[in-house]
Order: sequence, then C-alpha cells, then structure tokens
Amino acid sequence: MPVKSYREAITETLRQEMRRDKRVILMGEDIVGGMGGSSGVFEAAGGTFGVTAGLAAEFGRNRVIDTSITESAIVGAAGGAALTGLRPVAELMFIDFIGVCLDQILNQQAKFRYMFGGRCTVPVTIRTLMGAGYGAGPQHSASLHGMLASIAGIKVVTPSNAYDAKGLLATAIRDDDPVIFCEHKFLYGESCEVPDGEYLIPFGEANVTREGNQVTIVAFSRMVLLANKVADKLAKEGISVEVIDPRTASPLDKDSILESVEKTGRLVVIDEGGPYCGMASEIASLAACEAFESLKAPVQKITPPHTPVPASAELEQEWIPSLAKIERAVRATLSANL
Amino acid sequence: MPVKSYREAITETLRQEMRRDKRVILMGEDIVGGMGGSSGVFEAAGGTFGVTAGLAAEFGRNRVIDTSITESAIVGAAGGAALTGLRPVAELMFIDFIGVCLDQILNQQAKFRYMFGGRCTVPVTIRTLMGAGYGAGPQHSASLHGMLASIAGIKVVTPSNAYDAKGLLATAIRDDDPVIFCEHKFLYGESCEVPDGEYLIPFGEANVTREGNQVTIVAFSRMVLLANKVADKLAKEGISVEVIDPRTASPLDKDSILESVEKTGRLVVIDEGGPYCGMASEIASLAACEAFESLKAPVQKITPPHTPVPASAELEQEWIPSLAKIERAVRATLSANL
Amino acid sequence: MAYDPLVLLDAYRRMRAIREFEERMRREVQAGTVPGFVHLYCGQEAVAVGMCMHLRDSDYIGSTHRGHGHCIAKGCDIGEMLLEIYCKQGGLCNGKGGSMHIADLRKGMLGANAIVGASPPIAVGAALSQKTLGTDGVAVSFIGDGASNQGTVAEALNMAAVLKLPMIFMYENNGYAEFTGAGYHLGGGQIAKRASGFGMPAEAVDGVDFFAVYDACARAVDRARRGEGPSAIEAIAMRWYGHFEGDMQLYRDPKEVDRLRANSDPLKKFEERATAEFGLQADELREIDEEITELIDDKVAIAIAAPKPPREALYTDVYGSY
Amino acid sequence: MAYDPLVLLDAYRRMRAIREFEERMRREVQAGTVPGFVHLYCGQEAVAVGMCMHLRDSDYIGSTHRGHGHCIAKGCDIGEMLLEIYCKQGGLCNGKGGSMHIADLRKGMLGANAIVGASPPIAVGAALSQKTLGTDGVAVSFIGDGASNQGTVAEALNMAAVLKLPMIFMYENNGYAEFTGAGYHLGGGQIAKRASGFGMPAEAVDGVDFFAVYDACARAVDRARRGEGPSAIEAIAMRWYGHFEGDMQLYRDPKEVDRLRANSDPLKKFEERATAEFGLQADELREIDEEITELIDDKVAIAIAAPKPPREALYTDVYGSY
Ligand SMILES: Cc1ncc(C[n+]2csc(CCOP(=O)(O)OP(=O)(O)O)c2C)c(N)n1
Ligand SMILES: Cc1ncc(C[n+]2csc(CCOP(=O)(O)OP(=O)(O)O)c2C)c(N)n1
Ligand SMILES: [Mg+2]
Ligand SMILES: [Mg+2]
Repeated sequence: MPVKSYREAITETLRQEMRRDKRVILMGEDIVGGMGGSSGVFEAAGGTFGVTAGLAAEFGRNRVIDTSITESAIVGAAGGAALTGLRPVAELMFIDFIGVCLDQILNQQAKFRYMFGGRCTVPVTIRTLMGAGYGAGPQHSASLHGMLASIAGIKVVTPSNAYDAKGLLATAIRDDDPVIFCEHKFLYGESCEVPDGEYLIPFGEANVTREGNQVTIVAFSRMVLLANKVADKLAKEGISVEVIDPRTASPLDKDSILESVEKTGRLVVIDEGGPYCGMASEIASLAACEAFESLKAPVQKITPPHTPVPASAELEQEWIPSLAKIERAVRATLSANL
Repeated sequence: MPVKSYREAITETLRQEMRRDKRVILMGEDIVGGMGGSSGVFEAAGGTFGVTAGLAAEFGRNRVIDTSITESAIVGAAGGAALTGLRPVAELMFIDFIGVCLDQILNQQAKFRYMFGGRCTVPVTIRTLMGAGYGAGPQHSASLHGMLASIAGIKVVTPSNAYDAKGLLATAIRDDDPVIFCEHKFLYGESCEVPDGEYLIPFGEANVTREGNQVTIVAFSRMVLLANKVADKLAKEGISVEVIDPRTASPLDKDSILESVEKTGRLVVIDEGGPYCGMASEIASLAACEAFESLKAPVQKITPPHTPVPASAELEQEWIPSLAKIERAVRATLSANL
Repeated sequence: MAYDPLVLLDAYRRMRAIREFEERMRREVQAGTVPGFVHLYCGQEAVAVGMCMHLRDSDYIGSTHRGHGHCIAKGCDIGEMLLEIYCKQGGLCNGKGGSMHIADLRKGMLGANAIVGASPPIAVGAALSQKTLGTDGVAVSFIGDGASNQGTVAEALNMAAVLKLPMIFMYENNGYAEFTGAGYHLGGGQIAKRASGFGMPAEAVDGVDFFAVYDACARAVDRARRGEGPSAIEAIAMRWYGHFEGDMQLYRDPKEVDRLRANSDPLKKFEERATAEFGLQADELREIDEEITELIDDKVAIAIAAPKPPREALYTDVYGSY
Repeated sequence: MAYDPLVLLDAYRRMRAIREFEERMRREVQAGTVPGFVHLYCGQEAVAVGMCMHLRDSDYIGSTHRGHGHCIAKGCDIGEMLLEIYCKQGGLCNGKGGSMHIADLRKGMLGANAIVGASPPIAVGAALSQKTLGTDGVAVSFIGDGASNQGTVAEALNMAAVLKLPMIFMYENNGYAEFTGAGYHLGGGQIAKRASGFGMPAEAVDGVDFFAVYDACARAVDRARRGEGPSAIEAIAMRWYGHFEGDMQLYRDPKEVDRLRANSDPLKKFEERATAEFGLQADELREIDEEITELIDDKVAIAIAAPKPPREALYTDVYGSY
C-alpha cells in the first residue's frame, strides 16, 4: 500500500471529495495565495502549511477561495453556505484564532439544527491547526479541542495519523453536522500506509493502537505517538499497556474506553490540551462516573501545566507532555496498591 | 444585619469600590442608557438588569461609560485600560456573547502577564450573566463558566448568594489578574444578610453551606440553592449531606473538596454548565485523580444534557437540573454498594 | 418608476399583515400569553416589504432579533410563525427557537438571530452559495443601526466586496439600539457612508416611504442578480414601540412617539400615494385589512391552544447523527 | 513646516537602527541563530519613526506581529529586545514572549501581537486611560492593510470616535497580507476612506517619505492631545522582504523588490532631503551608522550568549496571585 504523509493524506482527501461532490468548496486565508500580487504566479502559497497546494489548479478559484483576514466572516459564511446548498471546508489557520470567530460556532452552526427544529442540515467542516513545539509562542501553539468539544452540536475530530486523517476528513465533509477537524502541526510530516481509494472512518469509534491488559492509556492527536512509544518500550519489560486513540473528541467512544478500563483497571490520560476542563479531565471523569467499580488506582492525567505556551523553545519542550512523564505515570499507576 | 438582594449587593460593591479607588471605571452597553435619546432622561436604563442603576449619577459618565454594541472593543479596551492605569469593570451583557470577544480574553488578557514576562498587572473585571430559566432561548441562556475556567491566566467567579457576591466582587476589582465575574439571572432577587461595610472574600476558598458526613455535593452558582434544599430535605430523613460551594470555578479550592470526599466517600457534582469538558467533569476528574482511595461509589454528575437550551419553557425546565434529579443522585450514591 | 397594481396590493397585504401581527403580539404580551422576549417591528414595515417584494423563495434573507416583519415579508406562514412564537409543536422551529430564532429555510429565511451582528456573515455565506452554484439568486442581510457597529458587519461587507457576491446589506436605522440613540452610538452618524468605504454603492433612503425603499432595493437586487456585486442601503425608519415589549422607554420623549404615529406611518403614507397616484381603491385595502385580522385571530387562537413540544424533543435534533 | 535638526538627527538614528537591526536579524535567521518566526520591517521605517517622534514614554502604542520597528521607534532598549527575540532571560518579556509578543510598558509599548487585529481595541483602552486619568497623553495603534479588514478594527474605530478618545489609527499599508496583495483583499481599496466613515479625519500619505508621515502625525497627535478626538492615517510603504524571513515570495515580481530598493528607500529619501534642505551633514549620519552597527553587533553577541530562562519560569507569572 502506498505510504503517505499526514499532509498528503489530507490534500488527497480534499481533492477526492471535491471531485466527488461539486458542492464541496474550500475557503480561507492564503489557501491559494498570490491574488493581487505582482508576480502573476497562480498559486503562491497553497496554504500556510501547503495542505491545499494544487487544488486551485484543478478546481479553480471559485471553489478554492482566498479570503481576507476576517475569520468571523470566513467561518460565518461557511455556516451560511452550508445552510444553503454547499458543503464548505473552511480553514482556520491556527486553532488559537478561535477566539475571533467563536460565536459563529458556539451560537450559530452548533445550534442551527436544534433551534431551527431539525429543519436544516449544516454540512460545514472547519479545518484547523493545533499544537505546540514550533517556537511560535503563546498565541500560535494552543490545543483547544477540549474547549470546542464542550459545545453541543458540533463534532471535534483529532486524527493522530495519516490513515485516520484521510478517513475522518472524508467523513467530516460528508457529515451533515458541523465538524471541527483539528490537524496537528507536528504530524504533517508523519507517514504511514494510506490507500489511494476513498474510505470513511466513522466518528465515535476509537482506535486501539496497542493492545494490552495492565494499563489503559487514552491519548489524543500527537500524544498517541508518544503513548505508543511508551507502550512499546514497556512491552519489552513485560508491562502490557493498551493505547486508545478516540480519534474524535466529540462524539467520544465511551464504550471502548470503558471496556478497556474494565479490563485493565488502570487509566492514564494524555492530552496536549490544558489540565482544566479539557479532554483529559473529561476522560478521567468518565472513568470516575462509569467505570468506578473497575478502577484499581487513581486516574493519572498527563497534560501541560495550566499556563500559556512560552516562546522559549526550552520552556516549551518542558511544557509539552514528554515520554518520560508518560512512562512515569504508567509506572506510578501500576505501583499504586490499594 | 441588613438584608439585601444579590443585585443590591453587587450595586453596592460597585459603588464602594468606585468611591474607594478613582481608577475603577465601568463600561458596557446601556449600563446607564439614554445617550442620544429624545427624552433627556439621564439614566434611562442602569443596566439591562438594573445592576448599575444610580452609579452614573454619583460618578459621572466619564466613569460609567455607555458603549456601542462592540463587545470585542469593550472587553479589549478594558484589557488595554487595565494595562495602563485603570481598574475597569466591563459588562458583557450575557455570557453567551463571549463568542464575539473571546480572543481578547483567551489570547490577550489571560496571557499578558505571562507573555510579558511578569512585567505588568491586568486588573480587569468582566461582569457577565449566566443561566437558563427565563425563556430567552438558545442564545441567551448558557452557563459557560467551565469553558472560561479552562483558560489559564484568568479567574472565574460564580457567586451563589448576595453575601458572597459582595465580598467576591470587591476581591475581583482589587485583584491584579483578569477576573470573569459570573452573575446568575435567577439569583438577582435572592436576598440574605449583607453587611454595609466593605469586606473581601478570598478566591479559591470554598464555602461549606451544609455540613454532613455521608455524601458530598459540590455545586456552583444557582445550583447551590438547589443542593441546599435537597440537603435540608434529606436531613429530615437522617441523611447527612455536605454541600460545598467552591465560589470560584478558578482558582478551585481543591483541598476543601478533597477533604470532604475523604470524609464522606461519596460525591455528587451539580452544575448548570454542560456535561462535557465543564466544571462537573473537572470536579469528578479531581476526585478520580486525587481522592480515589476515599471514594466508595461512582461519582454522580448532574448537569443539563449535551444540548443547546430550548426556547420552550417546558423543555427548558426539563433541561435545568432539578431538585428531583439531585435527590435521586444522592440516594443513588448512597445505595451504591461496592 | 411604474408600479404594477398587483404588486402594490401584495405589498400592502404584507405590510398590513406585519402591522396587525405586531399589534396583536403587543396585546398578547400585555395579556401575558406570550413566552420569552418579543421585539416589535411596527413603524419599519416598508423596509422589510420594500426589500422582499423583489425576492423569490430561493433568495435568502438573514434577519435580526426583531425578525417578525422579515418573516412575513419573505412569505413565512403566519400560523407556523405564531406556533413558534408560542413555542409550540409544529412551529417553524418546533418550539425550540421562539421569536428570537425563528427560521424557515423553505422560504429562504435564514433565521432571526439573538446575537447582534451574527447574521451578516451567515447571509454572506448564502450569497456565496448563490454565486458558486451559478444561480441568479441573491442574499440580503437586515442589520440594525446598533448592529452596524459590530465587527462582524465590517467583515461581511469586506467579504462580499472582495468576492463580488450577490448580496445586499439592508441597514435598518430605527434610531435606537436598546436604550441608546444612534446619534450617540454610531461613530460618523451615517451607516451608508461606512458601507461605501468597503467599495460598494450605498445610499440612504426614507424607510417610511415604501416607494423609496422599493426603488432603492430594485437597483440593488438587479445589480446583484446581474453579478455586479454587493450594495448597501440604509433605510431610516424609527421604531414605534420599545426595544422589547415591556420596555418603559425612558430614553424617549413620548411626543416623539406621537409624532411618529401621526407623521411617519408607512402604511398611511403608502395608502395615500397608492390610491392617489396608482389607482388602488381604499375599499380593496379595507378588505385586505379584514382578511388579515381574521387570519391572525384564527392563528393566534390555534397557537395558544396547540400542544407543547413533547419532553423527548429536548434531546432531538442536536445532531443529524452522533 | 520647519524641522529641528536635532529632531531630524534623532529620527535618522531611529530609522537607521531599525534598518540595521532588521538586516542583522535577517542574516541571523539565515544563519539559524534566531528561534521562532521573525517578520521584518525594512522599507517601513519612516512610518514607525514618523509617528513615534511625536510620542513620549507616557504615550502608548499597540503594535503588530511586525513589531521590531515600532519598539525601536518608541525607544525600547535594543539589547533587551534582542534578548527577548532570542528568548533569553532578561529579555523584555523574560523570554516568554519572543519576537511576536515583545512588549515594554515602561516605554508605552503595549506589545507586539500575533493575533491580527487584536491590538487596536487594546490601544483604544490605553487612550481611554489617558482620557479618564486626565493626562494629555495619546495612544496609537499600528495596523496592517490585512489587519484593517478584521472586525475588531472597525469596533475600535467606532469606540474611539464615540468616546472621542485621544487615539490615532496608524495604518501601515505595505501592499500585502502574507501572500495576498491589498489590491485583492481590501474591499474599496482605501483604508483611509473606511476610517473616515466612522467620523474621524483620515488621510493617506506616502509612507516612504518621513516628512510626509511626520507632518500628518503631528496633526493627528496634536488633535488628540487637545482632546479633539481620534484620527486615522494610512501610510503606504511596501515591505522589502517576505512576510516572514524565509518566505519565498512567489507572489511578488522580483523586479518589484528591486524597484523598491532603488526608488523607495525611506532612509535614502530622508537623507537626500535632510541634507539638501535642512542642513544635516552626511558624515554625522555616517557616524550614527557606525555607532549603530557597533551597538547591534555587541547586543546580538550578548543575546546569543545569554542564559536561557530557568525551568521554573514555565510556571511563574501566569497570575499575580492564585
Ligand atoms: C452580541 C450581542 N450584544 C448585545 C446584545 C443585546 N442586544 C439585543 S438587541 C440590542 C440592540 C440592537 O440594536 P439594533 O441593531 O439597532 O436593532 P433594533 O433593536 O433597533 O432593531 C442589543 C444591544 C445581543 N443580543 N447580542
Ligand atoms: C487572527 C489572525 N488571523 C490570521 C493570522 C495569520 N497572519 C499573521 S500575519 C498575517 C498577515 C497580516 O497582514 P498585514 O496586516 O497587512 O500586516 P503585515 O504582515 O503586512 O505587516 C496573517 C494572515 C493571525 N496571526 N491572526
Ligand atoms: Mg436600532
Ligand atoms: Mg500588510
């Protein structure tokens, strides 16, 4: 099977979905680039991270639309277009920018179907970028998927590898509800086998990336890679760790998590979102409410501290959950003897 | 001691703090009202819910400032003014409107101190209004204190009675960090004894509103009233319920909650915020991570469903946590036998 | 401009329906039968109707918290509107939206909106659909004077201009945003001038004068249908009643309101000119009046008696699939 | 207008410092010594300096992601700036802000800002402080052409106009927002015209011409200090380099850049006129050049060698108290 990067998988999916359905359009800042420039180059950018490269050439500027720096209008218009016959895929360049356009999600797209009594569909996808580690500082490094998942009426997708990115993005675009598709900066270069053909991965179905029976790790997005590494390392010592990648922060595949915790009795949650009112807390809460009887040890949450992301690369590395911290947490939960 | 309503207590605190410190100013939409009107009435509103009534007459329109409908500018300017010598108290008419101005909190005020290396203070208070039950529909009824609490760098206050409202608001205004002060619509008319003089209630110190040793209830804002009622009712049956009102969603008085759970071994969390990635999950998560050894039963979360607030009054009542549901949860946790 | 008498009769019917609807809502609010908050449109009838006379069901409008007039002008069913305002089953939103979120996509009505300034970007999205799907349809955004200050409006203007969308920004300057006059809250004082700064034709018209609104809208809608891009219209027409029904209006000189009723009644103005210049007969108008009164009587009674949404409705329609 | 030679020398020193600083940053980025993203200000020196020459430490400026020029023009210490850009201890933000969040409240510099459009409301707040505290101080917001489309900017304009704040909106139209030309992204094409729609004087000036900028700023700052309210200036000056250092600039004709360097060098233009008309001597300028080169050499070396922030710094200064 061909090996593709996360970035390539996303680009390919956008292309396939646009070929498949004329109603799919893309919009965002510099997703093509070069409008109004002096060089006349048709595609001067293809997205800040190159994800939309080549699409304007195939589908034209009427379906791959460069916008001004107006995120409320971008996200809002995508919602309005979704109500009226298109299936827009809007790009919010960084998830940090959610603060300038949140209302169009929180009070508009997320609520249209409910407050209009079910008499509409809202097939909008917002592609956005999360994650620290680039030295981009406090305003370009956040992971806010937990904040978004708290909103009823939207779905939040956090693919951790190229294969999932393709199947989940196709599902997002074909879904009739608003979807926030959170790409991770650090995963763009990660590759795996990805079929050329179309396929869908349903929302709310976790992926068990490592099977095990002593400890359950639930991890999101890039953190799945770290969790896998720790699981592999510990496997060599005979410690059997199950790693669950929920793939969608909302809807959440509670059953897979609960089943695993019932089996292992020990839970470690790893998330690059904050430690407070985020996905890590949500998963810990799920265990406390619905798997309490199986738990043999306190839940361990590994997240960044409750601070902004510092600009200094050294501090930033300290901020991001590390292999060492995860390993320590797994060992700690195993040694907890109640 | 004089009895005052929650509304009166807040108005009185604003007055006292403005007398005490000239740098305290108020700004918001129609917090005075009547500018540009044909009647010439000096104060045509005093706030949509009358909380700022009478203040412009005493302090003048230069310190009680009516603004246009521009929440990003209101909240943003309050942040800028806080950096440069004022102690602004901005009003965000409904917490639902956070989506149109979140960036000024999320990436600006919350991060100023950190990203400027500690070389500033940000003494801004945002007063806002939460809560369902008014038939105001999906866009004016939310309780988003959990979403805000997820943001590092701000403090989130959720007073449940007039006495606390006064002491916490004074603390908020004198605090050098950004504070979101969440008033609840349904509490404005609730009264209790409130001293005339100034006093401060520190952030991060919970109030134990009922002492008990069989079950711990943690409740926020209006839900504290319901929790107290249930506790009182069950007390007559000999069931001993402890009710903890954290008073501030951030910082959270973990110690009081953990101590209580250590004592009772049973935890019910009640919040009008959502069931997903909100305060209820956070408290449940806290118990799972830090009080696991004491827990004798699954944590019970009582929140609204993961839906918007419907306009229909009957559906809305069904949406809000009820006495009956709380009572049921308390009984359920007591009967859980592991 | 020449006016087809059938068009004028239709316009009258819609304006009268709005007036009657809102006056009735006012009495019902006072009688305590209506849940939630209700913002009345009286005094502004010519704006919604002057615009919507040019629109088809397949054209879109984005509305405001003061949306009843827009709904009626755009052809929403009055019975279903009332069911919704009473939060009943079978209402336009099955009782989950209420007055401030009433919507009807079949009629191209994208929703009232209780977030001031949220609607223009959504309407721009509808215009984008029209353009992308290659229709000659248009989208219209109704925007209050207070709303015109919201940043989202500027962004919507810019996007419509840059993408040359078939879009009309229909400003309704009714003199007040809640309890604050436009003379205070509106930097520069002229909304039309602001819109023209974004590179589109923009004009101010007397919003009490149906004919003036109708003509300006004809130009703007035609331009949009021809693919020549967006325009803006500022229609100036004071609201007759409070911000919401129940507002004591301390900010307003009661004489201002008396003067409005006496001199600025869009229906009266319309009737005078339509009968004097365009051959409409007073008694055909009275007939319409009666029909409408009867219709609204009926539909209010039905709405009040209608069943509430079932309990389970609380949980439905959050998602299409989850 | 007459110009004090001392003022002109000072202006030259600041412009030269910006140029030298940015050219050096460019080389350092290419050499790989600089962390994070760096947006250079070359070509726009006359804008920051033409404005800041009128400002005191107690006046405030709100900056952008392209903030080095604003910092230097406003008097920030170059050594501490470099420490910050290198994310070192003792930097203006103790290494936690970096190039895109550099701030110095002692100098009235309210921070670079990596959220496009977030800064204007903050600067309006500083103007509100000046007015409320009764100073004759002002606040200035630097705003890119791309940023000018953000809704927050419209809101800031309106608030400054309504509250009659001592505020200047200093638009920097450098022709591009990232990889998109202003000819595309800017509905209406003229930022100044937009600002005037909010009821304030607004003019466009040649941002390469220090004297033109300086004169326009004098009028705007004086007006603000006199309590007459806000104004806007659109200074047009193309950026010489890419959006960030490393940008391949596919959207730009290389000849455009050559022409800029040849014909639109703010420093060259300044020197020509200042020596020809106002008596500055070329050799005193060369002396300044040397001093600055030496200073920046020193400070870059110090910054590169300086210690990183300690681990514990990760957890400090989130709150004053928690
Ligand atoms: C974002 C937001 N801010 C404030 C409000 C509260 N509010 C509701 S209507 C209104 C006034 C709107 O004035 P205008 O746009 O002139 O419309 P009008 O009521 O005059 O029709 C305000 C401030 C709101 N609903 N949403
Ligand atoms: C809210 C937000 N949207 C988008 C970006 C990404 N971005 C950073 S700089 C920039 C272009 C800004 O253009 P302009 O305002 O003209 O400033 P210039 O770079 O030309 O100085 C963009 C789109 C951002 N940082 N913040
Ligand atoms: Mg109005
Ligand atoms: Mg630019």
